[in-house]
Amino acid sequence: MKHNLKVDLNGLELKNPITVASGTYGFGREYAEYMDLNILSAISVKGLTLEPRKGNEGKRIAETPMGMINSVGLQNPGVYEFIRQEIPFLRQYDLKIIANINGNTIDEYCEIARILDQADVDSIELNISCPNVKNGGLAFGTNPKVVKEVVSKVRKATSKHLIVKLSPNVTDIKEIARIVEEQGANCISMINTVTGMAIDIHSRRPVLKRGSGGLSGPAIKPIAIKLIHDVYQTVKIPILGMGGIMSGGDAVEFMLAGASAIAIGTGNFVNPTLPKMALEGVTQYLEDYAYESTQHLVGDLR
Amino acid sequence: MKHNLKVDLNGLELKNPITVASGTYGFGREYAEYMDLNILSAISVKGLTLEPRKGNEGKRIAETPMGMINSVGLQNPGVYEFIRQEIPFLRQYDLKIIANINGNTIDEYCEIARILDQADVDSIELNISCPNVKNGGLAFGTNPKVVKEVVSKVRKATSKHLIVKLSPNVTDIKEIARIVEEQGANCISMINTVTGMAIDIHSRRPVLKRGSGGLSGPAIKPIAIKLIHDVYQTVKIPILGMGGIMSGGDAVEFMLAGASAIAIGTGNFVNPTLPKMALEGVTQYLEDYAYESTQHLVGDLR
Amino acid sequence: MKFSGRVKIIETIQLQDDIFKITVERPVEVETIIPGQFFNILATTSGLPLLRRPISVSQITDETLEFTIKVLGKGTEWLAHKAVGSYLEIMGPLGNGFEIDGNLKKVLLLGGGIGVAPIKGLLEYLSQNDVECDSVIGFRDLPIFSEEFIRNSMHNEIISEKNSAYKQGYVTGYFEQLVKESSYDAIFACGPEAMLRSITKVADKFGLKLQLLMEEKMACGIGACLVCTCKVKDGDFDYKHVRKCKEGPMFYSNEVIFDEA
Amino acid sequence: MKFSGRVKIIETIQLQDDIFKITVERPVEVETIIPGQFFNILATTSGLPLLRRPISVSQITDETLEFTIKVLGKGTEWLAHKAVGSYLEIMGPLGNGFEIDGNLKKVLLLGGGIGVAPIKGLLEYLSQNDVECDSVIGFRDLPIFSEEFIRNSMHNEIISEKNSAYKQGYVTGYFEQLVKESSYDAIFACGPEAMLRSITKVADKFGLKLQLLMEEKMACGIGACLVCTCKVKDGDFDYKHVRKCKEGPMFYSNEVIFDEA
Ligand SMILES: Cc1cc2nc3c(=O)[nH]c(=O)nc-3n(C[C@H](O)[C@H](O)[C@H](O)COP(=O)(O)OP(=O)(O)OC[C@H]3O[C@@H](n4cnc5c(N)ncnc54)[C@H](O)[C@@H]3O)c2cc1C
Ligand SMILES: Cc1cc2nc3c(=O)[nH]c(=O)nc-3n(C[C@H](O)[C@H](O)[C@H](O)COP(=O)(O)OP(=O)(O)OC[C@H]3O[C@@H](n4cnc5c(N)ncnc54)[C@H](O)[C@@H]3O)c2cc1C
Ligand SMILES: Cc1cc2nc3c(=O)[nH]c(=O)nc-3n(C[C@H](O)[C@H](O)[C@H](O)COP(=O)(O)O)c2cc1C
Ligand SMILES: Cc1cc2nc3c(=O)[nH]c(=O)nc-3n(C[C@H](O)[C@H](O)[C@H](O)COP(=O)(O)O)c2cc1C
Ligand code: FES
Ligand code: FES
Repeated sequence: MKHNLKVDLNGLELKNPITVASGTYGFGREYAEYMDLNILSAISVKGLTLEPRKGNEGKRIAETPMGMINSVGLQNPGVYEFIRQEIPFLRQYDLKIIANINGNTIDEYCEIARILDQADVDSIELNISCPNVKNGGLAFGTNPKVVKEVVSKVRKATSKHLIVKLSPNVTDIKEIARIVEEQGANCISMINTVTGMAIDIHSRRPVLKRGSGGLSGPAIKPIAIKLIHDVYQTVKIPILGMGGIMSGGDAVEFMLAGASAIAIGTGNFVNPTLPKMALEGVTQYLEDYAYESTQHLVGDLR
Repeated sequence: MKHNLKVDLNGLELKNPITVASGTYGFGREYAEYMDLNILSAISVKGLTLEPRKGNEGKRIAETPMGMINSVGLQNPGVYEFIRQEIPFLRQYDLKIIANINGNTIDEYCEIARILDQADVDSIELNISCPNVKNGGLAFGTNPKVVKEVVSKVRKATSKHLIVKLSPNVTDIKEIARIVEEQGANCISMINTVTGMAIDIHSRRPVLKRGSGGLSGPAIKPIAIKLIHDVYQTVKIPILGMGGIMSGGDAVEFMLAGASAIAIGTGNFVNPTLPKMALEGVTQYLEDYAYESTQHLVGDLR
Repeated sequence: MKFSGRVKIIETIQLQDDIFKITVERPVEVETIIPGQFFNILATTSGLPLLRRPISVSQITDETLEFTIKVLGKGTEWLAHKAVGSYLEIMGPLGNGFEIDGNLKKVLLLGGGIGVAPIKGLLEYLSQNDVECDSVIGFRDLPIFSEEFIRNSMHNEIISEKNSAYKQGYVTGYFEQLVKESSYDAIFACGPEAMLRSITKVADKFGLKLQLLMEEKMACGIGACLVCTCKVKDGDFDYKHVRKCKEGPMFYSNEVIFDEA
Repeated sequence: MKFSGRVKIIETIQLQDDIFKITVERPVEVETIIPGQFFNILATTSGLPLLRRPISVSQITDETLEFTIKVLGKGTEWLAHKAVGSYLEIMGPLGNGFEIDGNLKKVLLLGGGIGVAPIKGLLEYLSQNDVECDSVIGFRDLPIFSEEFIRNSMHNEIISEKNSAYKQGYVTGYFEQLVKESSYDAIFACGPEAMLRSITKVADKFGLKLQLLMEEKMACGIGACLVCTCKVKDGDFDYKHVRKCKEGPMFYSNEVIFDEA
């Protein structure tokens, strides 16, 4: 049986539900040496800022039980260099380009969006989990008022397909999701990393130079599933799900929870051909459980 | 060298920093067959309600990568039966009794507190992580206004040592902690479980009959460390730390993050003598790093 | 103090593709073990899977304990392949096993799938104590312990769903037939929940009270965490939750309220 | 496509309490490997620890790869005890190894602790190619690979902090002495960060440019995740972050900006 693997993320057509998560796949160059990138339906590239960024100094990673905490600090070549160098590279492959964008201010978000509006990207992913000084160090994405403002303004700045990436570090994610939908986002991606910290008891210092960072990997999978399930119940726009996916079975679990497509992040580090295996796993599941298409799987809980 | 292991949780004197977490140790009877309970400095008993509760029906547990999700639903014999049957049993041992209380309404919280005020318990731990219908299904502990009201009213209902247990499922835990301190709590315990969910892809149902539940175990340790570190920076009252502690080293990590004492929860299931091992581990650490007392360790980051 | 500690693996025998029989040294601290009791076993060196795995004893001797394990996931996989000579962390014996009245003369034992493991332990115990045993054991495909069951039973049926070398059908059917023909002082059963549910229906019809060994995902295994609930009757109109690990895993069939299928 | 797959363990030899030498079959797909390059190796069957462990090759032959591993935590513990005949999941070779100019005549090799492992690989490679090698290797207590170093070096020093059977002191002191006496076409070093920092100070004093093999906790190991940063000079006044796994692990000592101790 030939399954219909296609996914329509409300304007972004994917040939299959498997994508890779921002910050875990660079701009695809490195993994291209280990896997045929044509397998991916999309790549969300490393978080972009207006200007190039050096990222955080010192130790950027701590390993935790079935997870890792990172504080890369948005090291990236800047949006212009991305357009010049990376888009042409990625265009060699049959995949959609999702530009993950990050600003210090709302204006900066809008400016990047305007620049990318003129560039050859298929979608813009608004990462609102960056810490925001005005919001007391909490991320943009945790304050409903700020979310409303940033999404509505970015929406006006571009006519591209717009994904908004939600932070799990909030009391009520449904409220945030509703605002994101109302302000005209096409799709929600979730979850970004969970705030976490590790301390080295021998040096008596936080393992990360920055203190805390973002927890990813299988440890956060149950948190992601719960939040995706909640948001699926709340909004009509599709969800791109992620958070600890390590297998085709995990990908299916996310889709049953309500994700229309999924992204593999930390799992790539463990298994550089995981996207391929996950695609095979999902296809096998469709076969075993007699689903005609991936779309029938989404949110299909009994 | 003889170390001073004593901890003063702002009015609750503990002989050492090792306690066990509510809901993971029943009322001590079962683990008494595996470990000398006199090792524990305190036990926080299974969450109590005014009336006996049967708890949730159906499957109550899902195992996740280095974690577990539970939805026991506060099955307990009620506060009166606790006073009659369990306090006398626990008083055979040299440990402090912390009564973990849970209400459907603020009045119910107060009533349980008033009843326990007259009972032979050493401390009351206010669990404000239970779902609250008026608060749209979110827990009492996630809404600052509700937190203020419940803590201030319970504070008036009892002159016992009062611990307030914080939920990690909030945008800004510092705000909640500040309120708890202002309203006169003696101590903060944290973290309660993180909301999580697992789906069985073969039955296509949530593993838990209730859908979602509380994630505990090593998976949440980095989340606990981060939040404790934040709260330690914010309030002056001491912190009783918990969330995935599996060793003496983990206990030290929590104390360096800012916990004055710690509780072992899920770890008991894996190793029924973990409290003993953790105490030995902490003592060894004091020795190795030439600390005179546990108190010097608390928050002692470089 | 109850036993929680290391035991050495003496022997591991692969009975089928996915079924392994593991014999360990019996710790001296463990005094009595009753068939139907179980141990909660750490199934990892790395820390993953986090929780211990409850496993029934399938044979008890003075020097050894035997566990028979079907590989389902990571925990049982690890147990099955743990090297002979190495050690397992076990705690127990746990729970209430079968109730074995000293006056039993003739009993019936029912087992399905890996559920035959504790039933085999019971059978060996009873036949050593000169109780007359009939038994019915059912499998998806090939049986395990067929020799032990044949040797120790007065009357034995081996049933397979798929394998035509054995009688076809389900345990329930043969059970109904046997209780029509004979009367038993006690009837013991262990197997998948669907089997227990359907034999309970038959038992109810005949006014019989079976001893069922019931499974559930566990955490502490000793009664402290309340995640392993069995819903049982409380008087005529009410129900209550008891712990499968502590009040069980043996429950009388006339007490249990089964989940709807 | 670069290699990512299974390789069979041919032999594991315990060199010291906590140091193991593991020889695996060299996959045919792997063409050139340069001393100083590493493989990112899965160190678990259960899934924990989650991330792969980067390990340098300590010897390269046509048929085999050798890894020399010091047990520090769960990952290296697992690797050290993985059964001979079983398989490891490895990916690589990764990163930029040592730069080995065809015209090298005389070089100096410095190794500290487990850092001597890749240095040994380099030494064997160079001496096969008739480069004259001096070497200084330092240890807390007992040395490893002393025979290999003595055999393949023109001049060799083995230093120990604690063990009086060897010369006492630190690599840095002997290094300073040697560069005063001789001149080298290249100097290679691997060891704890403190050692690399202090030999770099000496090198700076003499205007020398060392090739340092630097460590860092890694995730992807191939340059995609940006967690393994090395701070290096960017022009005269600025710095930039490059990836230890991709632009490194070899860096020239005059480029690196060390973290304050
Ligand atoms: C009191 C008691 C006694 C037991 N005695 C034995 C015994 O003697 N021999 C034996 O082999 N097993 C026995 N079990 C069952 C055994 O504990 C489980 O099979 C084991 O925990 C599975 O662990 P795992 O890590 O291999 O699988 P997991 O990774 O936990 O699960 C793998 C898959 O199997 C499914 N699964 C898990 N547990 C069960 C189950 N109990 N029934 C059906 N499907 C399940 C899961 O949903 C999952 O899909 C007993 C259980 C109890 C409660
Ligand atoms: C490019 C490269 C090449 C390497 N080559 C080798 C090699 O050939 N042989 C070898 O034995 N190791 C080598 N290492 C180091 C090796 O990767 C680590 O020792 C290993 O990852 C530790 O994993 P673990 O799970 O055993 O310890 P973990 O559980 O991760 O750590 C255990 C303890 O050791 C500490 N620790 C972890 N890593 C290091 C480190 N790198 N230095 C000092 N302390 C550390 C941790 O802080 C922790 O306290 C190399 C590292 C890199 C980056
Ligand atoms: C090293 C690393 C860097 C990341 N960088 C970004 C980023 O730049 N922008 C972003 O939106 N998310 C970033 N993320 C978050 C991931 O895209 C993803 O949301 C998260 O890791 C959860 O998925 P996982 O558990 O499968 O990794 C990063 C994650 C990791 C591990
Ligand atoms: C099975 C189970 C039941 C619990 N019941 C309660 C409870 O009744 N009241 C409460 O405040 N916390 C309860 N908790 C939360 C724990 O006390 C603790 O805060 C949490 O599990 C984190 O610690 P751990 O990771 O060490 O288990 C329960 C946890 C578990 C695992
Ligand atoms: S498993 Fe904890 S009470 Fe049964
Ligand atoms: S480990 Fe990922 S970039 Fe180096």
